[in-house]
Amino acid sequence: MTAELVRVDNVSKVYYQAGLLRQRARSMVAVRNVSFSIAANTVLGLVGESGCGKSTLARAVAWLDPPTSGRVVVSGIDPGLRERSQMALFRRTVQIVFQDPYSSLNPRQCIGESVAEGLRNQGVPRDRRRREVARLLDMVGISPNRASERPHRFSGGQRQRIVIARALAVQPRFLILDEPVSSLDVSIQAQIVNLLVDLKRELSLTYLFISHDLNLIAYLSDEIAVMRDGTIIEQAPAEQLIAAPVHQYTRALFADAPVLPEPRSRSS
Amino acid sequence: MTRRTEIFVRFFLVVSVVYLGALVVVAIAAPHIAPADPRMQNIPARFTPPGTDGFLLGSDEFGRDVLSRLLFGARSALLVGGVAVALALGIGMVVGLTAGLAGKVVDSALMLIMDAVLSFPTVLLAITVVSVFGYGLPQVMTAIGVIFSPLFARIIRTETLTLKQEPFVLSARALGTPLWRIITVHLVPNMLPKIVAQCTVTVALALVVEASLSFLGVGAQPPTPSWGLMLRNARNYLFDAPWLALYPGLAIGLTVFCCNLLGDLLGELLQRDQ
Amino acid sequence: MKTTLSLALAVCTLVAAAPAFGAGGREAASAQPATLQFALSGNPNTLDPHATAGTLTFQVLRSVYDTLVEPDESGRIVPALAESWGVSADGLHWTFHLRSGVQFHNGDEFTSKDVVATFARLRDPGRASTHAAEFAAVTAVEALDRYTVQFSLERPHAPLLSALASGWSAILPQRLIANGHDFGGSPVGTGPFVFEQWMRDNRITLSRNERYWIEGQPAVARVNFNIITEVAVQVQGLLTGDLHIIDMVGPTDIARIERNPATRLDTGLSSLVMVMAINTRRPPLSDVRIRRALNHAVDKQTILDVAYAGGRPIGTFMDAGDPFALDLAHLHPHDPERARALIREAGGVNRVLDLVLPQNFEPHVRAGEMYQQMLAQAGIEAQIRLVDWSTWLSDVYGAANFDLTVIGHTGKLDPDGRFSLFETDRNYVGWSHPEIPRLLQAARLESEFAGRREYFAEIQRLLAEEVPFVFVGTNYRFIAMRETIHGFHMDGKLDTYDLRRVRFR
Amino acid sequence: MRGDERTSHRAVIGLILRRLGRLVLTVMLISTVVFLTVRVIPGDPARTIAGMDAGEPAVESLRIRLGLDRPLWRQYLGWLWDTLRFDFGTSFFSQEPVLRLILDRFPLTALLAVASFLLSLLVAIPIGVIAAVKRWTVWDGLGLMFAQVGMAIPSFWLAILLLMLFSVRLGLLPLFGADSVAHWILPVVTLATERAAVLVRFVRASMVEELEKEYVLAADARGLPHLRVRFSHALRNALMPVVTIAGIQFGYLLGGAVIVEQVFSLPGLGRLFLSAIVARDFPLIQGGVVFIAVVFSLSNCAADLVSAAVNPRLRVG
Repeated sequence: MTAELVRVDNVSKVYYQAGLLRQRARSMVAVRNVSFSIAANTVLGLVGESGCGKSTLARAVAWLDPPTSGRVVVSGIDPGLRERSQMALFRRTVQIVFQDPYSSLNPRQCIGESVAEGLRNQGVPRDRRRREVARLLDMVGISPNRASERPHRFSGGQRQRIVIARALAVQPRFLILDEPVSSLDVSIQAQIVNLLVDLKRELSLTYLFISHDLNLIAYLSDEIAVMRDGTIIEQAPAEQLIAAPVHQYTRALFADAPVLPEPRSRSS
Repeated sequence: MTRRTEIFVRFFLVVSVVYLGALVVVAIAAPHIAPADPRMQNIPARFTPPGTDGFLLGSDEFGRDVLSRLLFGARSALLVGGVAVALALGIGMVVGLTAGLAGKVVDSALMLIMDAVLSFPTVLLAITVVSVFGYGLPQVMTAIGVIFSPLFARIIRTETLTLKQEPFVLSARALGTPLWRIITVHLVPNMLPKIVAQCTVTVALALVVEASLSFLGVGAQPPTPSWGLMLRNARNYLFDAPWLALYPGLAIGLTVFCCNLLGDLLGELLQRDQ
Repeated sequence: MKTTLSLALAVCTLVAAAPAFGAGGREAASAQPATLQFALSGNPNTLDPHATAGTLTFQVLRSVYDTLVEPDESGRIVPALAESWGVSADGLHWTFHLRSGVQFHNGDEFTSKDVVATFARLRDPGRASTHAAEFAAVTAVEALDRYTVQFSLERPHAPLLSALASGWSAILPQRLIANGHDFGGSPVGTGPFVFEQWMRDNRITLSRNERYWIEGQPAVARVNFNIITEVAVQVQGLLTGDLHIIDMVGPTDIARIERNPATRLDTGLSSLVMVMAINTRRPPLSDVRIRRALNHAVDKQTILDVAYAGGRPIGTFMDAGDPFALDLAHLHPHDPERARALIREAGGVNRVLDLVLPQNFEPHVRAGEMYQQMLAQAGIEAQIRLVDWSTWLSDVYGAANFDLTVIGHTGKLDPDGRFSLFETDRNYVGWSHPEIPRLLQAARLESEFAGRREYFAEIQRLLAEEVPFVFVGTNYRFIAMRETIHGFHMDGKLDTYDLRRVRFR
Repeated sequence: MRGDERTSHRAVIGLILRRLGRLVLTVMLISTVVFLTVRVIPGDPARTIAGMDAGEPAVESLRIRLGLDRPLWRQYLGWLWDTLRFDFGTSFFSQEPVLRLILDRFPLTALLAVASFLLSLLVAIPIGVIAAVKRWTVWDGLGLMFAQVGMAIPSFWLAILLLMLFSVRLGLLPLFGADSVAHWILPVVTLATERAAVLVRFVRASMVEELEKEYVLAADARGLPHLRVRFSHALRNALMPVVTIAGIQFGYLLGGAVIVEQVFSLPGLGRLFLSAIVARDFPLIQGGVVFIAVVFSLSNCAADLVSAAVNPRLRVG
């Protein structure tokens, strides 16, 4: 196999519910000692029931909600070092796409601006930004003419395309996809998934694909990790895990598929 | 919502906007449209009833023209409302954003201070503040601004806490957008409807507090034409010159009425737009 | 909108109809009420005569306490708890012969030890009574026998008798002083009325002292001092008959009270000296020509009429009704032309003057607004600054942080009390004259009226020429009462009320 | 069941403890600020007591007696120590214990606040509910109009108008004094008008929100009697937030009382406090601040507890 791009080491995330005056701090461990690595140009599928800590892990890896302990290294960049240059580099390398396309775009910003945000942050001049936005929109199948429109004029699937374009603007190498299609209609889901597959190939991307949809995970992933109660209980190459799950829970999970009831909740 | 109520809402929206717009025009153009100098005393013409001797709304205890004082009073009112709310918004914005974005300890400390300000009756607090810095409109505006800042701070903090968890803000952070741009592009524009509605309501509150302070004699300084001060002086002549209490009272009431109405309707409309 | 309109209409009709009532009103239920309803213009700080300088306190305590001597209707000092007194030839020993058979409200008999204990309390440095300074010349107060007291002085001091007639010289019972009794909350004296209850900010109730030492006095069984701060409420209360005597009457209420057959207005000159004080330390106000210009710029009579509900103009620092007063008002008549000429001559006033007004005295604020306009007509620009009373006392009166300020100087039983302000220039206007200490000292040693009058006249002339104030006038004092009230008397100089002879008829 | 109860008891006690802790901090903060500010205000209590005629030596000895000659930090520590022992000192002016002065006036102001709060609820709940149920109709319009007009009338103006109409013109109610129920009517009405106006909007908004919830829609769909659903279920839930703001409302009433007490010559806390500020009666100002802040916080806390008791969902949090 090819070289390792992403390395997640013993990552834990603990939430404290401490007030100024509360005597005992109550803590809640959302993610416990999670480790995995992802090889370049592969997809790691992360599967688990809602509330098992998938999204928390996604945010921790993206360093949006930094982990309480543990390390994340992507392409040799460690954001935990708190170095300015490292952080900027990390932000260019790692991007994240969320589940809900409706709240993933600022309703008061036209989509062109949204897509250009990463470029603007890098100080790309205006005219090059515009060309770049057009290219990105075109790439995800949105007419560049509509760059000046506000998000409410687009459907859910179109918005998710725009969100993906926005993430790709900074030319990342690693994309965290947190249930990117689960709030879309089935027909649209397929389009977006195909888009993701195409993009991965064209841009040689690496994905952490989070979902509760086992079929989707099975279809996309090179390797699958199963998460439960904040820990990864089983991780193996896709075919192997589907064919011969070791863990009891995994077996149950795949036995019940595809009827995994999962409400559309953003928090986990 | 039926068509009739839609018309109803639009009608009142227009009414309040027209009134407040007219008020702004009057405030700016007061020197040109007022029939007399609002400070000019004319002792022999004291207590002229409305409509006589060229005093359209009568004259006060020094023979000053009530209409002119009322028109110039719009200046004080708008100045107080505008400055107080701008100040409250400014402080509330800084405190609210800081509390919402910084960690728990800072948040708790700031909100403790804001609660401390809120846990004291407005008028009493305003009087205390004004006693420290001296009587007068600038001091009153400052006091009101400071006292009402927790109202904004709380709204902005709550909005910040919600918005900063929104995916579009999270992905902006993932894109490396600097904090100031997150605040100006992603946070503030999206809390604007609530802030605007709160602004108009707070203008109304500020007017009432200013009038109350002036009524208690710690607000506007004579001979400043201020509606609250006019009411204070009028209470001594209720039986001989009732018009002195009537017009400024109506002016305050109408303005407060329209500000509140505007705030409510804006809130309603903006909510529906979302 | 409709609601607002109809509300506005209701307000209009209500307010417009307002002048119509009042004339009829409600008549007090019975023809001979047992309780005198008196309106007091504010809540006293305390009822301890040694703990305050507030007039309100003494307005109430006048009916609860007696003093050794008291002013009569003409202002002359006459016997009260002291039946007679004498002064030694050197003027250093005053002997008072006390009335016997007088009882305090708690039953104690009034004797010389009460007088000794009272003045020991008043002069106690630890108590820091605000009026202790008036007894600075006193070296000892001793009981010669049960009914004789002697005051010893270090130098002759003619104003002593006036001080003894003032409210703060009220005689308290020795036994309760020794007990540490709370006189501030429940006063006990020998006066015509017994203190019953003080509901703060609401009312003070007194009842008749059945054993009062003047036969047949007081006439009414009870007195309620109702604390009412709003002029309009006092006036309406009088017109409806809920109040019998009120001491606040606004300029526009005079006609209404006089018109009403059921009410009567008792008008007299107050003992106030209404002034606009000038800070003579600050240029250009240090120039006497500018100060004279200010005096010419002001129309005194109009100010008195509009701001103070009427009064008599004065030309020097003495109230118009005082027996020692000199009429010098003609020295500075209202003449804006002359004011402008004087200002030109002095080189002009090239800055905005700071006109400070005490916010809680509405007449002064009204007057201030008028001064501002009158000064503007003479070419002087003044900016009004309102301060509360505490700030006025410490910042303006104490620290002289002002250019001009409006105030009324309260009455003094003796002119010495007025003029001692100018003994040095460490007063708020920053003015004195080398002659004044000499004249004051001479007047203190002199006990004859005519002689003292000469000295005081000299001082008044100095003040009138140097004009450290704009002397405005002495306002009229209005007490309005129901037509049925008789025998009411006011001690003009002390601003207190004598209710002993008040009767309903 | 028993365990549940125990945890909920513990949660309530925890809530109380947290609120008390917050209260102490708030009060400390406010009173420290006030302690410093009143001493910064130009205005010397000794001068104010002594009056115009007193000489500087007399004022100075008064200053010593009042303890104002001591350095600021010693005054502060002394005051802090006294306050912690619930000793608020004595008033500079009346020389009576501050606590007694305050407790003398408090019943009147509290009664005024409670009575007007109850009256405002009595008026606001029906109007708010009708406006919500008949949303976007004439009834709703009238209800909102009441709210707008009520909030727009300055309370002192209303007070004067009421006084002129009922006490002067009609002679139905007394002009001054505070001894009988009749004295209370106008002040209570004045205060209640403004609060009711605010509450109407609140009740309406809360009720509208409740009526749009699924259970009401479901009940409607099941054909349950219209009114019963609205009043028994929706109303009870809609009033929950009203209880939570009751504490704040009470605090506002304390503040509003200042003006009403002034106009109606009522011997309440507001007037006491106002005169203390004007006279620079430091111990009384400080005591008053602490007292008002405590009452305000306690009433808020009580409101929280009541809503926690009514609404079990809040207990756990």
